[in-house]
Amino acid sequence: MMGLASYLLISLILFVAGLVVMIARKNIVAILLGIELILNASALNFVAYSRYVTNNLDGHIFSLFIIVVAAAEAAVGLAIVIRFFQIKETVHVDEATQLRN
Amino acid sequence: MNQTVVSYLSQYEFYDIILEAFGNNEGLLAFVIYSLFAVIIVALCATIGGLGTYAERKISADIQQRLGPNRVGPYGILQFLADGVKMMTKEDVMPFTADKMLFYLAPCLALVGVFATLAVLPWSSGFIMADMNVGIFYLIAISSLVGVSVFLGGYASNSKWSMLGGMRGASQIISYEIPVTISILAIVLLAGGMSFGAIVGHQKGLPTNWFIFHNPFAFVAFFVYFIGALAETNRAPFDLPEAESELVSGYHTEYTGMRFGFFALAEYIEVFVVCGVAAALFLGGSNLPFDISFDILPIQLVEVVIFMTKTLLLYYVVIWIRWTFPRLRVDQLMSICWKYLTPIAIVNLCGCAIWLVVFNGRSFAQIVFGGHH
Amino acid sequence: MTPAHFDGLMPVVIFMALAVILFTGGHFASVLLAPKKPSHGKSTPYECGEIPVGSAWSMFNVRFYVVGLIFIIFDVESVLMFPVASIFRELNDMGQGGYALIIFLSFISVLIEGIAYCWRKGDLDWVKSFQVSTKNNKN
Amino acid sequence: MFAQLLFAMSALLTVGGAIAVVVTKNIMHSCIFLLACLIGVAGLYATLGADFVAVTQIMVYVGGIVILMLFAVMLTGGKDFVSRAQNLLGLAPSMGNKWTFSIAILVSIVFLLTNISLIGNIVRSHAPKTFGNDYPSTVSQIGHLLVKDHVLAFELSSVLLLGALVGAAIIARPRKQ
Repeated sequence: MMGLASYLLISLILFVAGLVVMIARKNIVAILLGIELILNASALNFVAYSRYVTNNLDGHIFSLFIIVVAAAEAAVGLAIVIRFFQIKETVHVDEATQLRN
Repeated sequence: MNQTVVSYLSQYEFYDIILEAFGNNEGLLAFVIYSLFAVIIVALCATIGGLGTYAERKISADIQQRLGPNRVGPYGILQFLADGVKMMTKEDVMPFTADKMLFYLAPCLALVGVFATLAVLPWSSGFIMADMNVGIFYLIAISSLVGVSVFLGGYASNSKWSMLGGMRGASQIISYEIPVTISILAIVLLAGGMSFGAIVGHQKGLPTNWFIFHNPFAFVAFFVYFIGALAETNRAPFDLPEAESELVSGYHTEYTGMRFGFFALAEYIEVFVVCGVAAALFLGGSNLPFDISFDILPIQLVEVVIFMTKTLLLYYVVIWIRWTFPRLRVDQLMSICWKYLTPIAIVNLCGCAIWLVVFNGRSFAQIVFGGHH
Repeated sequence: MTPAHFDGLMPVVIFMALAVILFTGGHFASVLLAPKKPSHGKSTPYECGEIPVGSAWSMFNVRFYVVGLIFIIFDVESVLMFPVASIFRELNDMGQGGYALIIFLSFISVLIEGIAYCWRKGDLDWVKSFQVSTKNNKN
Repeated sequence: MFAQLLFAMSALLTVGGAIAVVVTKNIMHSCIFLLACLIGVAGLYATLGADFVAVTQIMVYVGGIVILMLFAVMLTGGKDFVSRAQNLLGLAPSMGNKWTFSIAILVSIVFLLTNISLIGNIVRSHAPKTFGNDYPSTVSQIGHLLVKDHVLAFELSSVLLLGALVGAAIIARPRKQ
């Protein structure tokens, strides 16, 4: 049961779920949730490969930095969402039509 | 994985006999032993949490020259049982505007977050449930579930007091996590490992080997940790999330009966856990004061008693502080965390690193009184 | 196929399961024992006797977010410092203490720059937004 | 036995959480299901022997990102924001019609099969290798890797985080109207 394939299947489900959330939701916070799911899928793949294929810890380092980058991304992304809400009074993604302001 | 209860017990002969009875299924036997100890520890901690409420009222009464609870049992010591029964028979009220799922989930999350930290507490050198290599790091990480539960408790009630208390509580808990984490980082630096077994094992012998006396920076780090831990557990003088004079009762305003009881239980056990961590990291943990080493079962019990003594003394100090200092204002709370504790903690960390390199890992006492590394 | 490694993780799961069991058990007991007499007044959110106006799920001040933001950056930096700190003594014993110290301190110095920036810009002051609003009122 | 149990529970939590994130309309509940999903992923890391990454996952996500997201939801009007678009089964996010959807499904199936065959090749070429059941401590190894092989990434990540802090603080700072 605990083979490489099952981990890859789980990470596939995570990736697809993240993709569907990103496509189907209109709330920008929800889109950021989808991005977190996708990043988790890739990090899980890295660790699974490093256990079952390469057997060294480079995959762990990769997923560590993925988590770091995810944190930075979430911080900046949510700050943008909050600023967007202050200007437009909504978090609907279709309202984001301007690059300035 | 290092020493655990199972690996400790497996060096005795009776372990093999029991293992035979279990049909040589080591996993099953490990499960049984762990479950047994987990139930014992949870019962112990629930009792300590219950007695904590009693002690709190009794000590506050003592400080304010009152009598305190004195009706139920001798000196009112069974008061906590009466409180528990009362909570169970209270009607469960939920605001009709509440978010039902999250309202149920919040106390459960608090309980899970606190109980999961009990798994790594080093009760003695042998009786440690899971001596993970990431022990203290795991403890910090899993206890952040409490912050989520505080926020959710405030949010799900959909009451203004609760919401304010929940927001304040969550931001306070996450803010004070930073000085606490950096202080712990200084100890990890000195011990050269994150597992509780390594950290406690490093402080064997005389009290001069305790990390609090290792160098001046570690001495300061202890106080930074302790102040931060008080704030993280929402204890006075940092009890702004549940300040009764401004926020009614904070994030658990709308909670009644058993669910309120679980919030209170989680809070008291968390105080016990942070006191235990302080004892293990800075005050030598369960080590015997002198380097006595008989590896027999009664010594383990003595070590448990030593650990509990240190922890409960710190618990007493926590209650003492509560009834001594007035509550802080919100802006003072934030400036203490970010403008005082965090810079001091960072300086401590740098100081410990430099001390370790300059004096080659020797402690203050070893430098002054001589001695070998 | 039963690595002994994982048996060491058993207590974590057992304790979490105990928490859930205790929660459901206590909840069940209170369902059995507690009276059930719901009324509208009882299940109104408590606001010191006033009738609540509007939902509590309203907007909050953005300084909560700024605090969370500073926290998460420090949190992640401390995560990266943990493995380095735990081998610091080992490196020192191997005679690479100076190298490790330089790496460690340069990492922390960037951290200090972050907190110094936020301090200078006033993100660490809780009451800053009040001062801004009073200025506006004067104008 | 316990390893399988841990794996099954974590996988259930992960998959269930991910699916619940997709189908839940309430953004607050979505955040909580995301929390469950991320804890499940941490459990999966633990079953892979990556103890440090597992705890990092809990520390950063549970302690940081989820709380930050809950704050952000509160700061942007709570759950009162209801998506005007319908959800997954309504198929009306204004993104196409039957033809585009059927083509998308076809493309994704082809893509999936290609990926599966690629992964199958990788697995088959490495199949006989089993690395035994030794799970050494990853902490000290990760520490050594961070200060030796990946020291540049280690130092640059602090600069990245400084940039994120400064940028996000500038964006989110309350300003005079």
